[in-house]
This record gives sequence, C-alpha cells and structure tokens, in this order.
Amino acid sequence: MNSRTEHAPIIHMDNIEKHFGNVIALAGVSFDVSPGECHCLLGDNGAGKSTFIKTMSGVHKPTKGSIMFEGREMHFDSPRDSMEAGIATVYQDLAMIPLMSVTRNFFMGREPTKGSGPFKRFDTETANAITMEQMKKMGINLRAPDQAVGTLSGGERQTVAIARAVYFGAKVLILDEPTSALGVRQTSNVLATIDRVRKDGIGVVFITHNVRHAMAVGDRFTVLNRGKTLGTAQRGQITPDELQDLMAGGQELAQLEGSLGGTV
Amino acid sequence: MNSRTEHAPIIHMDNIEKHFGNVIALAGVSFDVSPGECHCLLGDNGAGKSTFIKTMSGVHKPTKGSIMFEGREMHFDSPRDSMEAGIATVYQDLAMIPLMSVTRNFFMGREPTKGSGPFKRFDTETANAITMEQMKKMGINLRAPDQAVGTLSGGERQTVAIARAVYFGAKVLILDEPTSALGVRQTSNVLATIDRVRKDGIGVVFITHNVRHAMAVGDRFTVLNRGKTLGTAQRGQITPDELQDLMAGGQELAQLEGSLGGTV
Amino acid sequence: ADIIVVSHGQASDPFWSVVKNGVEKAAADTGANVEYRAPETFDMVAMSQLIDAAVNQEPDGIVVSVPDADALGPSIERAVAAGIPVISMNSGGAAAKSFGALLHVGQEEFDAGRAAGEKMAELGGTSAICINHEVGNVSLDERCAGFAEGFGGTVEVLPTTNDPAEIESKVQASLDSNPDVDTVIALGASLAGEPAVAAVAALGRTGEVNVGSFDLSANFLQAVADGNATFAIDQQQYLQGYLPVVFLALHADYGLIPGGNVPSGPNLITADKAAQVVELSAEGIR
Amino acid sequence: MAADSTATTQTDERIKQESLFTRLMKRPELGAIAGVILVTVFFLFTADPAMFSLAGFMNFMSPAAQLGILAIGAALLMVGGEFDLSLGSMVAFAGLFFGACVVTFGIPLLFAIPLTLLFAALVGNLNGQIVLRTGLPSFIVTLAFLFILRGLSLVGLKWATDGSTQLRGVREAVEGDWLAPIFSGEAFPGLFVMLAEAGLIDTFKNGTPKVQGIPVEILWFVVIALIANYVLTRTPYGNWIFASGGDANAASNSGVPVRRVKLSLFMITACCAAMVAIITVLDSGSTDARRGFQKEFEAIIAAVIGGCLLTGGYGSALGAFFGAIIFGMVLIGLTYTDIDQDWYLVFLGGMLLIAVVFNNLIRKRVTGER
Amino acid sequence: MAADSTATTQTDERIKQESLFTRLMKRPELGAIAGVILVTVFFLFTADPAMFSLAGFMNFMSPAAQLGILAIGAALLMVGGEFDLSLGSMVAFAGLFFGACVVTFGIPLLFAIPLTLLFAALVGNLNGQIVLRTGLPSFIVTLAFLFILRGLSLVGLKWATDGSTQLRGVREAVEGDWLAPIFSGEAFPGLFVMLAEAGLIDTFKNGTPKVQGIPVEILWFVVIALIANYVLTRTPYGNWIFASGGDANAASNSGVPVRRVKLSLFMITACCAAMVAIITVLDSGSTDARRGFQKEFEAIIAAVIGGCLLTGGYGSALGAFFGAIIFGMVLIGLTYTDIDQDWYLVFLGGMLLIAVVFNNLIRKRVTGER
Ligand SMILES: Nc1ncnc2c1ncn2[C@@H]1O[C@H](COP(=O)(O)OP(=O)(O)OP(=O)(O)O)[C@@H](O)[C@H]1O
Ligand SMILES: Nc1ncnc2c1ncn2[C@@H]1O[C@H](COP(=O)(O)OP(=O)(O)OP(=O)(O)O)[C@@H](O)[C@H]1O
Ligand SMILES: [Mg+2]
Ligand SMILES: [Mg+2]
Repeated sequence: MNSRTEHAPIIHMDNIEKHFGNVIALAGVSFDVSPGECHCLLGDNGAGKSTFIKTMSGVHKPTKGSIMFEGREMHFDSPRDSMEAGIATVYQDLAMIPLMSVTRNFFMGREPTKGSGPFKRFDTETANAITMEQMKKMGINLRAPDQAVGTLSGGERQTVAIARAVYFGAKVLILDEPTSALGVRQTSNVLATIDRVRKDGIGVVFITHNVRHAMAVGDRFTVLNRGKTLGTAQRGQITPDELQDLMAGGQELAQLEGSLGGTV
Repeated sequence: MNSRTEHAPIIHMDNIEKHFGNVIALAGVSFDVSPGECHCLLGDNGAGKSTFIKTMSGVHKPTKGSIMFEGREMHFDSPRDSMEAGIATVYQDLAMIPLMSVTRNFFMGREPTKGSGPFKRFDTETANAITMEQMKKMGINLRAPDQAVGTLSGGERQTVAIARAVYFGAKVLILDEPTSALGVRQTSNVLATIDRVRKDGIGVVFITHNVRHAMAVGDRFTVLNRGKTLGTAQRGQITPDELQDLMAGGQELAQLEGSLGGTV
Repeated sequence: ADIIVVSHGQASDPFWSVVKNGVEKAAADTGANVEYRAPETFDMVAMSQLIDAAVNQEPDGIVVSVPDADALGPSIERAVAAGIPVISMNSGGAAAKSFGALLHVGQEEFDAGRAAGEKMAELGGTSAICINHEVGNVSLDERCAGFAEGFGGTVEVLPTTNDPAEIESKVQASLDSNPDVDTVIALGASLAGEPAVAAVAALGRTGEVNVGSFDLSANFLQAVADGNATFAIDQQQYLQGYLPVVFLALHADYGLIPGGNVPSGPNLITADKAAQVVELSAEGIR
Repeated sequence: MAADSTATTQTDERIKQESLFTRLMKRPELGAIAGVILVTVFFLFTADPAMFSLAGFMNFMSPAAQLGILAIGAALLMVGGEFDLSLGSMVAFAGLFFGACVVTFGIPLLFAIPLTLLFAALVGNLNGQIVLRTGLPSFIVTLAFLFILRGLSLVGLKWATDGSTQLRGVREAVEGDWLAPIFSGEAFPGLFVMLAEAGLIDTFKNGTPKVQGIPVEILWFVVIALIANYVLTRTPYGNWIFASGGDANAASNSGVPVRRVKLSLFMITACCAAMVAIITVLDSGSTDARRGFQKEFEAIIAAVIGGCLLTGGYGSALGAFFGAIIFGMVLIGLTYTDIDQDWYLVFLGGMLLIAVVFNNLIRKRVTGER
Repeated sequence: MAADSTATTQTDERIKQESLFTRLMKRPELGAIAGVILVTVFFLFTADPAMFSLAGFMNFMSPAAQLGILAIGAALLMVGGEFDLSLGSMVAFAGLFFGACVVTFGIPLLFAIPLTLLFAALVGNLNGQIVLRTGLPSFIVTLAFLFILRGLSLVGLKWATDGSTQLRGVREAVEGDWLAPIFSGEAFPGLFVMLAEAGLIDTFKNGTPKVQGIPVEILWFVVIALIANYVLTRTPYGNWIFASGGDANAASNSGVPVRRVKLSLFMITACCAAMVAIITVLDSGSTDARRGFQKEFEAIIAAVIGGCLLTGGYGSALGAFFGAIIFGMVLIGLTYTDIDQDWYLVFLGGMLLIAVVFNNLIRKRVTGER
C-alpha cells in the first residue's frame, strides 16, 4: 500500500463546522486524503459523517472552516462544481430518481451523445451497454437497463450508485456506507473495486460501520464522535478491537459482545 | 435456544409466487416461523427477500400461494390487517414520513390518547417520553423528539423504525436488513433485542447480508436465490463459511476473499 | 328547418339564459330544430370556432352576436359564402351587415350605457361607480364607456369577481372611502345589482345614492319597486333570442325576411313598471 | 406538526440556544401572521382610514371568512395529499340543493341544513371513491366534477324555477325559523346596540350602530379554524392526515387507514363548501348558477399562502386561516386606496407575491440555511 | 422515459414474455391514444356526421392545436417539477405586446415576432428567477403573475387604444407581409383548390372548397410536439428535465444543473404562450384583455390527461399532444351533438372523466397489479 507521506493531500478540510438552525452537526473537524490512499471515516450513528462528506462534495456550505483542493482554496457552490473538480460521491441516500430507468440514472448529468449540432442526442445504445457491463462487474445481473430504479431491490439500487461513481470517478471517490445493503458477493466486489481505484492513484474516502470492511481496505482511519474528531490512526497502528471501541464512542461493549460472541 | 419442533408454526407461507407485470420476483417460496424462533432469511441482492416479507405483511398480494396464520388461512388486504393479526415489520425503506417528527412517526397509526369522547386527544407528553426512552434503549440519544425524521442521520432513522416495531411487536417481528445503517453499538443493541423478544416467545424473521449477525441470533437459516428457495438449515448444521457460500448463490468466492482476508 | 344560435354569453349567465329561453320558445312555436351554443368564457377565438362548427353542419340559418367584428368576421363571411342566411343579434349589427348578415335584432351596448348615464345625470348624479364583474369582456366594457359618456360626471370603474359577497364588500368599501359618490351602476342585475343595493342599505344611505343596473332580476326589480333602487335597463333580450329564430324559420320555409333592423331596447324600467315585471323576470322571460 | 415540543430534561452540547422568537417563527402559521402584519401596515399607509374602522373591519372580514371556511377544508385535504377542484361548483350545487329544500319543498332549516350537509358529504364521498378506486390523481377527477356540478347546478336551477338561473325567496321561506339567526345575519345585535348607546362604537345619524353585530360567517370561520387546528395537531386522526399526505405508501405500511382518512377528508371539504353555501344563500336570500365561481382556486391560494405544501404532508389550519385573511384584505383593501382601478389586478398579484416572499424570508432567516 | 429499450442479448428466466401490445401500452402517451379512440367512437355515434368530414376535422383540430401548443409547454414544465399558472395571462400579455408592435409601432413581422418571443422569454425568466431565488412554490409565484400580467394587459390595452380593451386592425397592419401566411390562415391553399376541383374534397354550393387549407396552428402544433418529444426522450437536456422534476435534490447531487434547466423551462413555456398569442392575434386580427383566460388550467388538464404527474418527473410531450386533442374534440364535438347547452358542462366533465378512467384502466390492466 502507498505510504501517505509520498504525496501532498489532494483535498484538505480544515476545522469544518456545520450548523442547521440550532443543531450543531459538526463542531470543528479536520481531514485530508492523499492520492492513492483509502481514508476511512468511522463513527457512531449521528456522529456527523454524512454531513461532513456532504460539505466536501458541495451539497452543504460549511458554517465555518476551509476546503483546500489540490492546494487551492475552493468554495463549492453546488455538487456540480465539486464534480467538475474531480470528486465523485456515493451518497447515503444514493441520489437516484425512482421513476427513471437505470441507464438514465447512471448517466444523469453526464450523458454520452452521438451526432452533432442540433442532432446531438443521447446515445441510448452505448449508455445501455455501459450500464449493463458496469453493473455486471459489480456482481449484479440486471434484467433490463430500462427498468425503473424505483422497482430495483435495495442492494441493486446501491450498486447502481456505486458503479456510477466509480465509472466517473476522477481524483477523489467518496463512498458513504456503500456496502450497507449489499450481499456477500457484491460487497467483495466493491471492496476489490476500492482497492483497484486506489492503485490507480485516486484518493478514496470510505465511510462504514463494519470494522472488517474498514480494516480490509483502509490506509488511515479517522473516527468522529458527536461532531468532533476522536482521533486518526495509520494502518497497522491499531487493532480491529481498538478501532471498534473507538467507533462506538469508547463505550464499554464487553458485556454485549460477550453474549453475542465477538466482533459484530 | 428453542428447538423448533416444540411449537406449531405461527405463520406458514406455502409456495408463494409474485409477479410484477412481466417480472417474476418470486417463483414459489415456502417458509414458516415458530414462536420463540429467529428464522433468518438470507440471499443475494435481488433474490426476492423484501418482496417475500412484503407479501407476508400484506403490502403485496401474492400472485399464487397461501398464507396460514396460527393455523387459519389469511388474506391480508393491507398492512393494517397483518398488523392487527400481530405482525410488526421493519421495512427496508423504513416506512417513515420525512416531514413528520420522530414521535409522530413512532406512533403513526397507533397513537396513545388521553381524555375521552370528543376530547380524546393525542397524548403528546407520553408519546414523547416513550419515544426518547425506546431510542435510548437502542443506543441513540435523540436531541429532541420533535426533530423531523428527514433531518435524522441514516442510522438514527433506522433505529426509530426498529424501536417502533419492537415496541408494538405482538406475535411476529419481521426485520428487513435492520442493521444495515447502524453503528457498532446500535447493532449490538438490536441483536440483543432480537434475542430478548425471541425469549419472550415472539417469532422473528430476520433478513441480513451479514453472516456473523445471522449466526449470532439465528435458529434456522433459509437462503433465497433468484426468486427460489435454495435450502433451509438448522443452527449447528451449517458453518459460517458454508452459509456464506450459499448466500452468494453458491459461486466461487475464494479468489476475492483471498485478496481481502477472510469472511467479509 | 335547422337553425344554430351562437352567442358570446354562457348559458349560466342570467342575461343570456333569458336569450336562450327566447330561442327555445321560438323553436317550440315554429317547430324548427334549434341549437344554442356559446363558449364557456368570454373568448372570441373559441366563439369563431363555434361559428365554424355551425357552418360545417350547413343549417338553414345562423344567429350570431358580434362583440368583436375583427375576430368573428371571417367566420361570418364563411357562413355567408356557404349560402347560409345569417342574422346578428345583441351586438355588432353594423359590422355584421358589412359581412353580409341579413339584419340585426338588438341594441348596442354602448347606446344602452349612454341611455343609463343620461338618466342618472338627469337624476342629479355627479360622481358614479360602474361595477364591472368581468373586466375585459368587451360588451361590459362598452356599457361602462357608454355610461360614462351619457353621465358626463366622474365615473370610476370598480372591477370585481363574480362573487356577490365580495361585490357587496367592495361597493361598501368604495362608498366608504369616497363619500362624494352618489351613483352606482351595475352591469348585471343579479350578480352586481342586488349586492350593490345591499351595500348601500348597509351604509344607511338608501335614497341618497342612486343604484341602477343593466338587465333584470326579480330581486332587483323588487328593489326598484320598493324604491331602494332607481331603475333597471331592459333590452328585452328575450326578443333577441326569439325573433331571429322566427325570422330564419320563416325564411327557410317561405323565403320571408323583414326589411330592416329590429331595435329591442333600451327600455328603462322604473318604480312604476317594476312590480309588473317581477314575475316575468322570475320565470326567465325578462 | 409543531405540536409536540417537550422540554428534554438533559441539555445536549450539540444544540444551540434558541430564542422564543425563533421557535415561534418555525411554525408555518406564524409565517402567515407576518404576512398579515405586512399587509396591514401597507394599508394603514395607503388606504382610507375607514378601512380600519369597526365597520371596515367587518366589511373585509366577511368575504375573508367565507373564503376561509373553504380554505380550511382545502388545507386539510392538501395536507392529506389531495386536491378538490370541485369546491367552488360544490358551493353552487349545495346552494341549489339547500334553496330547493327550503323554497320548493318548504323543509324547515332544522332538517334542511343537515340534509344539505349530508348531501354534500355524499358528493364528496363519490369524489373520493373515484380517486381511490381508479388511482387517478384527484386533480383530474375533481376537475371533472368542477364541470359536472356546475352544469348540474344550472340544470337544477332551471328546473326549480321554470327557466330562470336564480332561485329566490329563501329569506321569505325561512322567516321566523329559529335556526336562521345562527346561520345568517349578525350575531350579538343587542351588545352592539349597547355599545353604541355607550358611545363606544360609531353610529349613523339616527343613532343605530353602524355595525349591527358580528356577521355570523366570521364566528363560524373562527370556530371551524379552531376545531380544524385542534384536530390536525392534537388528535390521532390529525396525525393520520399528515402521514397520508406525506407518503401514502409509508403511512399505509405503518398501519394508517389511508383510504378511510382520504375519503373522510373529501367529505369534510365538501361539507365546508356546503356550509358556505348555506350561509351565503341565507344571507343573500337567493342562489344562482354562478355562486362560488373560481372559489376552489382562491381557497387553494389561501391555503398555500398559509404554508401548505402542494405536494401534501405539510401545512396548518391556522395558516389557511391567516392566508384567507391576507387574501381577503388585499382583495377588498385595494378598493379603499387611491390606486387607479385598472391597475387593480397588478396590485393584487404584486401584494400577494410580496406577502408570501416576506413571510418566507422571515422563516428562512430565522430557521437556517443550506 | 420509454426511449431506452434495447434487446438484452441473453434471456433471463425471471422475465415473462410480453406481447407487443403490452409493451406499447406501457408508454404514457399511448394510454392517451386509447382516450382519443374512445372519444372518437362516442362522437361517431352521437354527433352530426359533419364532425368527421374534412372541414369538421380541421374545425376541432384548430382549438386543439392552440391549446396543445400551450399544453406541450406546460407538460415540459410539469415534467421538470414546476407549474406555470401565468400561461393564460401570458397569452393576453404577449398578444398585447405583439399587437402594439404591429399596429401602434408598425414594426414588420420579421422583427415583431422575434421581439415578442424574446419578451415572453424575459417574463418567463423573471418567473423562474423568483421561484428559484425565493424557494417559494412555483404555484404561488406564477399565480401572482397570473394577476399581474392580466392586469398589465388591461392597462396596456387601454394605453394602446386610448381607453378601449380591444386592440383591432392587426389584419390590415400585416397585409402583404411575407411572414404572415406562416403564422396565420391556412397552409397549402393551392393544393386544396386542386383537390376540390378534382372533386376529392367537399365544396360549398358555390364551388369554393369547404376547407381552404390546413390551419397553420395545426402544423405548428405537430412540429412543436415532435420537437418537444425528441428533446424530452432523446437528448441529455431531456434527461435533465426528468431528473430535475423527479427529485431536484438527487438530480443536483448527481451534477444536473437543476436551476438552469428549470429557468430554461419557464422561458420555453412562456414562448409557447407567445406563439399561441401571435397565431391567434394574426388569425383574429384583434386582441382583447380576456384572451387566453383560464388557458393555463386547460393546458394543465391536457397535460394530465396525457399522463403527466402533477408531482413532476413523469410525463410525455406526445401524451400532452393527445391530451389536447381529447380536450379539443370534447369541447367542439359536443356542439355537433343534440345536447342542450345547459347540459354542456355536465357532458364535458363526464366525457373527461370517462376518457381518463378508460385510458387508466387499459394501462393498469396491461401493466400489472399491486
Ligand atoms: N438538515 C438537518 N437539520 C437538522 N439536523 C440535522 C440535519 N442533517 C443532519 N442533522 C443532524 O446532524 C447529526 C449528524 O448527521 P449525519 O447524517 O451526518 O450522521 P452520520 O454520521 O452520517 O450518521 P449515520 O451513521 O447514522 O449515517 C445527526 O444527529 C442529525 O440528526
Ligand atoms: N414493483 C416492482 N416491479 C418490478 N420489479 C420489481 C418490483 N419490486 C421488486 N422487483 C424486482 O424483484 C426482484 C426482487 O426484489 P427484492 O427487493 O425482493 O430483493 P431483495 O432480496 O430484497 O434484495 P436486496 O437484498 O438487495 O434488498 C428484484 O430483482 C427487483 O428488481
Ligand atoms: Mg450517514
Ligand atoms: Mg431487500
């Protein structure tokens, strides 16, 4: 695996705060990702992970704090801006339109075209073929590319979102609990995919609640708790059990674990 | 754990088929749950698990097949019917109204009242207190019970749905991937809860993609694949690795697993 | 004989329902097969399409009202070109004649307005409001314009919707904020005239403020008879429906047609005559 | 929605202190109050002072009340996720039914009023049944009923009057009926005479008070708004309405009897229309084929001004209450000003826009950002 | 939506065979065709045979075409998740602008037409800007413009004509302008004279053909429908429209420029209204303050009949095309029957209801169940 001192970070978030009305979701979080690194963002439910990566990808405007992208300070006004800068995101809610077909969702906002001038049109055949192929790579055999996303199963839908982000991923790939609804085979595929894109020099931000998934691909681990950073650790500096304790907010899990037999 | 021969099954689904237009989602699945048993329903993405439990809880009408509840044939016309029969369900999409508060979602359809006659009204205080308490039991400290569900984090939202089903659960509790978005601590709580309600004599149907979660609480394991039953096994008759292979549809996982280090 | 009547007023409009009753009476009297058609709002484009539809059915005669000669002209010319006799009624007589209509039965809205204005001026009015319950309906606009010309003093147009409660409130508001107003003219008796009478009464100024109205309604006539309102202007629109149909039926059967226009109004109904008309109005004849 | 605020006992470091003002402004109905204040201030500066005399107040409140009763029905239905475009035609149709009961058949009010409400509820039920059975959008189904009921009113009127479009004589028919004062005219006339004698309110030269009482529709309006607000925020049924409108699928999956809720809402809305019909027919003593024309539209406007979402699942009855008042004030208030009446529609539109933009701005400023 | 159907090479045991008929019926526009057929059959039995002569066909198609051009604009906007209630007022306002250009300022059509379209686009842009900046529902914002534009038309007309509400003399002003035949009157008159001489089409007694050509609005209607359909189903922009309407948040998160899409849709819709204004003003030679009254309503009806969802994200331009034809046929067709005008609205409503219920039934029967 790459060692992180090799490269300057591609994105660096400094002391980010985010308030919603009177709710303080983030109370100062710093974070960075380097090219070719998989940085896992971990933490309890409601810790602020999703809110944090949404400020990174331009959905939310930070209340305070700065975002440096490739060394320059950036103000993303919309997700389109961050996308153009080279950040691809799988949101926890997937950002899909249920009434639209799989293909149309896959290419939403970045449609392939053929023809030119006024006859430049959506290249349906190419789009369909790419969609089927990318989905197959992730272990899902779609019945037809024009099925509405709303009628897909939970895991199928999640796979579409991941395949899309990976296909268009440029410099940074952000994955918010990408494996939560996936089957065994699909999960393996996604983890393998993370491994592959990282080797291509892309920076990956990976959010998960599964310690084993995190340990399988992570180079660094940052744990959030109640809107604050609890700490960051390099791969090898921390055991799975320590990490699990951190993720649960440092609480005593021994008793529960005992009754259920080890790491969950 | 209870041995399943002790009781007659509380619900018995026989040879269920379900077609959506030209899509065959279920091609004949049989399944039963006994009181005090946790029956895990496993399978690949798109295997038909959610569709199956939705026919069980009255959301879908089966195209073919029969449903026996406590020995009598039942035709659930709506989820309300199945609920009244004593089935509580956590749907994969959670069935929550984003614009409504946590409390209102928690008690939706089964509001506690005070007063009588024309002055019978929603007992907000009781409802709020119960909601906060049940959420705390699951490991989530809500800021306020009147926060809109749409602004909760993914895991917080899932916890509300689970806490609701457990609170109202009567004879059968169906959980469709309840732990997918949960943190470590919350997952432990949910597994412990399953264990507890099972001991109270409630039949539990538990859908998950996580072999470790299934092995931790399951008494029986049924695996679906492409709309058909692949097989059923008793606890102790099957090893986690065998189960994992079955869940992935019996495909060869060795290679992937090798590169990522063991069970995912 | 088959005769089609195309007007610009909806069947639910109190004024036009009387026209339609006249049409029906004529149909019964002559034995002709008569259809009455109108667009559902004041819509000249739709009306020209209805005339086209009538022409396509090649009846023995067409009766039209002509509130917008430019818009309806081509359709009328098409009817004439097709050899269908056309009689205009209610409005637009001169223009219709130039398109080839045989004659006109009715009264120009502008002239009726002027007659009302002159009467109000004669009663001593100096400052008036004209309640327009369908702004942009050209025939109503003309009534107001004619009224202004005949009246001479200041005339303020009060635009309203079709809702009697709102009209009553607005008239009250208008009288309240402008105490000089001594004359109220309504462009329709049941929609605007009755609420206007109620508003004046609510302000305790019955008798001080003269209320007049176009067209008739039983309640308004009752108010005239009781002295709460001054007059109602009747254009005897029953005739505008009845006569053209009878003329066209006779034309179809025997080739007969009168040699000139028939003016059906205006006709001011004041306290002395009002009581006799109430019952007829309640039956939709006046 | 805003009903369940408890004091959480422990404090949480993840919550900022919030002022009372902010907390109040989060409620949808209070945004509408901001609109009312803005409109009032505007007219205080531009309109004739007569507008804010007691008589002027009653004068703009009474059309607002008639609209408001419809708007509250429309708001409940919109929160429940459906529309009723046949509302305005229902006013005419129920008015005809009521008028015919009273005049043609001479039924006393004690029976005529419940009969009319029952009849309206039946029509509402039919609307709802068609929407629910066919799964068509309520927009298109009730639109068909907009036409059908309007047409039937015309046909029925002609039948009931032998050819006229106006049915009259209601006032004579109900003369002396003890129920009439509850549904028409002014309430508390004695009180106002006393007030006038005490010199507390304006009188005409002859000593009778300028305002003889509170028009009953205003009282009905307030009562109905309070009941609707109570039902929506405090009862299980209210919770079901929000749930059905927010996501019918999720609500049904959680055990809310969505169909029954929606059906009952269609019936309630139709009854609101019938209520307005009864009040206006008794007040004016007659009914005609144009009654309630386009009121469905105005009712939806008032509900939206009051914070209802067109997509359902969000809104408040009190919001619709204030929305109707805003609309009524603007509608009548412009007559009190000096603006050229040709510009009337321009001002109406402009005022509406400013009122909603303003209340939206306040709400946004107060509750946070992207 | 239905554009992307490829033949998946391998077959899947989880898919049943599906007939061509079933596949066709799944498309929203084809449900509307079922409605057209039903309505046609109804009138074949009840209406004067003249309705289905060539002249009769042109006669019901030309209002359908005028409505349809608006309906297609409304449908695009609805698919994009917004409404434009100012559509009808925009017809009057653009008509006034165009009329004033031509009559008052004597500008030739070559400039007057683009100017009018540009002007309409500006107003549409303003609408859109307000909706997007304030975050208010487009329903309430465009409603304000419904009033404002209608009011401005009235004021403008009075100004342009010195006090009348009707501007006349357009026909004289454009006499001889080479662009006029493209936007008014009938196309291909020569062809129809030839056909008449050859005895292929009906003539009046005096020998002139009953139909002098295809009214240009019908041609425009067809062309605009085809273009809109192409854009919606075949271009990236079309995909963005569906996405923006389906879930603006999700679309924006996926990189769709939602604001730009919605803004452009508001402008397109306004241009459709201006187009109708130009055609009707040239055709009738005049314009008045009531032009386009309630057309916004009819346009939305036609779009909904054609399968558009009010909630956005679903619909088709061809559906709106057929929806407008259904509406136009019912509107004019009833005048070819013997029904009494009093019953007109009842039949209009009934026919609409039956047509949508029928096309819905067919679609449901064909595509599956709960
Ligand atoms: N729009 C909002 N308004 C108010 N509070 C919000 C909003 N969005 C998020 N929150 C609150 O901010 C906190 C952080 O939410 P976030 O979604 O970032 O958590 P998370 O770490 O992703 O949790 P999970 O693992 O459950 O997905 C939560 O407590 C949530 O209730
Ligand atoms: N309404 C529908 N219309 C058409 N196809 C559907 C519909 N609902 C489900 N399907 C299809 O049926 C299959 C089974 O879906 P289901 O949601 O039951 O899968 P699942 O086993 O729950 O998968 P996951 O683990 O991903 O949640 C999927 O392939 C899905 O595409
Ligand atoms: Mg999250
Ligand atoms: Mg599932």
